[in-house]
Amino acid sequence: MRRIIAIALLAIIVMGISLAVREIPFGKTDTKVGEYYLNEGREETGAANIVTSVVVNYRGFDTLGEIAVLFTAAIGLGAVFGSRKKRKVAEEVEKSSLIVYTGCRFLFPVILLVGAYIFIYGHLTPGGGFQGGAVVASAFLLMYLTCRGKRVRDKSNKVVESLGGLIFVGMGLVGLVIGKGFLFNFLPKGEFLTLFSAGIIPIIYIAIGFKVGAELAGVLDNLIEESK
Amino acid sequence: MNVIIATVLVLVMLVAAIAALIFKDLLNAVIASSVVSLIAAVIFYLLQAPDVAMAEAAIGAALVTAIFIIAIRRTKRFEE
Amino acid sequence: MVNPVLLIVVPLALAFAVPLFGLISKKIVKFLPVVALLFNLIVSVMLLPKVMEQPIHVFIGGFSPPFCINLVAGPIGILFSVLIALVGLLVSVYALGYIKEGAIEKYHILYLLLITGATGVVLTGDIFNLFVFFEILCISSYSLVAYLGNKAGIESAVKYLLQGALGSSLILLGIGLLYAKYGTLNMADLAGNIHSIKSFSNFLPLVLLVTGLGVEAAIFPLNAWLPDAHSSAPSSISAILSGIAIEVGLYAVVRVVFTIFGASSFLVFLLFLGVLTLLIGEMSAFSQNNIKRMFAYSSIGQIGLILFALSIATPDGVSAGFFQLISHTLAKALLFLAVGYMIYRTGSMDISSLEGMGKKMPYTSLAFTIGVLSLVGMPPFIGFPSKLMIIRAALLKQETLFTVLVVLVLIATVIEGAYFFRVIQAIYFRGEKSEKKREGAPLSALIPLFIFVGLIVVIGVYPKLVTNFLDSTASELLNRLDYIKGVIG
Amino acid sequence: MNFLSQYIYYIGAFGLFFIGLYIMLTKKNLIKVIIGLDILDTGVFLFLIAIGYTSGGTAPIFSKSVTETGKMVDPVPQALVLTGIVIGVSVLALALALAIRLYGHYGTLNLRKIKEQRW
Repeated sequence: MRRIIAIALLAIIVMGISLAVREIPFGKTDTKVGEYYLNEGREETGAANIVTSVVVNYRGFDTLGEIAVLFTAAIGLGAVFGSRKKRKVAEEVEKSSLIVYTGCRFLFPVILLVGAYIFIYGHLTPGGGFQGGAVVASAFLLMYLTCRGKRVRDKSNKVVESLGGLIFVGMGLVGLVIGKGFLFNFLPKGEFLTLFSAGIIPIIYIAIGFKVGAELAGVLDNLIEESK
Repeated sequence: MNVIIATVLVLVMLVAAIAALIFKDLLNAVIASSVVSLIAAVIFYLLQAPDVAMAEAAIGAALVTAIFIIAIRRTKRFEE
Repeated sequence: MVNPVLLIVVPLALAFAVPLFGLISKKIVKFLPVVALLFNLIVSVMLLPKVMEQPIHVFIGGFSPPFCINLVAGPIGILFSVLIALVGLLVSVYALGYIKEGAIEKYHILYLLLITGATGVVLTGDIFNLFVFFEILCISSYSLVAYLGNKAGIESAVKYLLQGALGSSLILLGIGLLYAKYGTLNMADLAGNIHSIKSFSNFLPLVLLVTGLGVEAAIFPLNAWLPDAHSSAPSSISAILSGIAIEVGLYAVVRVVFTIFGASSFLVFLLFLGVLTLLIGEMSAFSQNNIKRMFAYSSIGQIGLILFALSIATPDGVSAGFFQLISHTLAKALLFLAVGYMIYRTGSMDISSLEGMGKKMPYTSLAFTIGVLSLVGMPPFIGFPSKLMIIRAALLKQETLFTVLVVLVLIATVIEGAYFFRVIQAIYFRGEKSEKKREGAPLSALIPLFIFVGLIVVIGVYPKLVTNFLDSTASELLNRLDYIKGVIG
Repeated sequence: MNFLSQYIYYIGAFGLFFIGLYIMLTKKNLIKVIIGLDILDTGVFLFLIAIGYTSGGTAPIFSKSVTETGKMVDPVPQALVLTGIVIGVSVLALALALAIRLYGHYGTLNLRKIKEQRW
């Protein structure tokens, strides 16, 4: 019964969407806003990666909201688990084999470095705070899976998380204080295509990278702790 | 040429999605859905969106799968 | 002059900073929401007279719209922001004593984020930005519903999350379709390009957006989650969810329908949906024995009433709708807060367990009674002038359809009166002689309760205090062209 | 062939969307429903990226070899999808955490069996 209703509903939506999509030809975009960003973005923000300049500068307020969403989810996840009484986890942690352990010890800093590279060069090459942060978190995932018993320290995680968010907000507020509006790109744009360019974009993306990395690592930590 | 690659990718992706629908073993379903994400990442790359492709590969395919597997390990593996 | 962007940024920054404060001292943390909301209240009250004459436009990043995200601090936005800050402040004072168990630090962070999300939704002038803040609001609500971690809380949170997440995906799809057609995300710019909803590629995004946002606004077929979620959250959160969250959802629906699409032909549909939501909500509330579920269903009914009033789409109707929204927010927040300590006292949410409360908790019961009377629409409380305005606005239309609908609204009010008087009867006129000693709610709970009572009575006696502001909100909502001109220039 | 080159990405996107929606509407197991949500989200993202594509366009990134604007694809949908992906993973993580807690309370993930509360 439920299936029939679902299929009927889907059929109606299929009809509707296919009618609407017919008016959107594929591969012929010339949108006002997109064109403007492509033509002016290089001059106005100084970032080579226009997606980054859109994410961090033109639509930076969205990104602030977005890290707030991730923060909300991370805290919410903690609240969902935290309201239960902490069981004492005293079970013997089974050791990984030596090869796995050594490999993990070797790979962990390398992956961290890759993640850091991705978010530091976010304004020049593909990638940025979110991608880099996810890579950093995956390094911690590796550590949780192989070097069992090692945890990211709760306190330092919290500090990184908070500071990342506060640097973003602070950068925005500086723009407000000098009178050009919240999130105004107040630093010099620098020389195009070099690391030190694009004003506040790399700083914000690095802050985002740290924050996202810390948050996703915290989420994984919470889930793994719970699943013991 | 591009069209053929895209068609093949889309078909495989849809098959993986249907597999995720059918599998009773949740672990298999999760793997199928991570295949969907991975192919989506490749398609993003074909559509000239390398930033999104990276995000989808790192977050959608890797981390989400890990979270799913952790959750399944904690609950039941098979659908009733 | 203060920049309205601070209304969003200050609570957000404090939320980010809570873990740092938590390292210094656990006791400071619970006062941070109070500080943030006090700031918001002062700023938005200061801005209120200014924006009544001239909306303030904020361009973030120093670019000009539609190339940047803009905030529109118009009459509606600031009115909502005052309401959010006021209710939020009183609830956060209440929570100082009420929230004792669970991860307290996380509760306060989520609470601040909820306020951030709600304020962001009402101030932003960009459709995707609205989506992002909407998600902050929704995700913090999901987590707060599950905060107590008991069976009911987790189960309701799961239902809420599944429906909300599906709704969010529909919103995103709708935004995508709009962007594909018009190449912009700015609400004023979109509104300037959309002239009718006859074309299917305009109609579909409208349906998707209204459906997605309607989940949070609890419009009739989409409100299955609400009674569970509102009844199993902690009472302070129920107050915020019933008083702020669904109203903000409704704001988003109305903003999309009126401003972006200017869809006057869609309004008849919303009119019927509103009355249907009202009737279903009130009838389900009638059959409840659980007090919080009863209130939750009554919230559904009230949302239907507000939607009905707004969909009349005359200046009178829209003002009446916003007035009803304010009156519902104050009364429902009061009721949930009052009932929170009654439940705390008896340990049960059954109406029969409230018997004799009039003697055991006299002050709380008094506040509770005033809230109920206001909600039903008794003079001299705020609910009376607001309901009167709605009925007048509907009758002024002088169409048979509206007369029939008004009759239905009156029937719903009678049902509402019937079940609420059952509760009052239980509180005052039933129950054994109280052998237990009197033990009221603590002061941190009574102060917010009586501030609510004061507001309800004062505005009820002098409705002009609020109605003066409502005319400009109505003109903001109904005059699309002014809105568009204000942003794009 | 022409039809395919026009619509193949849309077919993929909405195919995922419908499969995801179907899973969400018909499946009983909570984790399966969450998988459906994941697939549905991916479909929406794919659609967004597809509408930003320009035939023969390049990625919107300047480098030493690409210094002209020329034909680049629209950067805005990409920015939106980045935001969307992060929001999606947030909701997903929270949903799975709730699923774990739900299982702890009821010992089952079958949504039809979990009916403590009346609808």
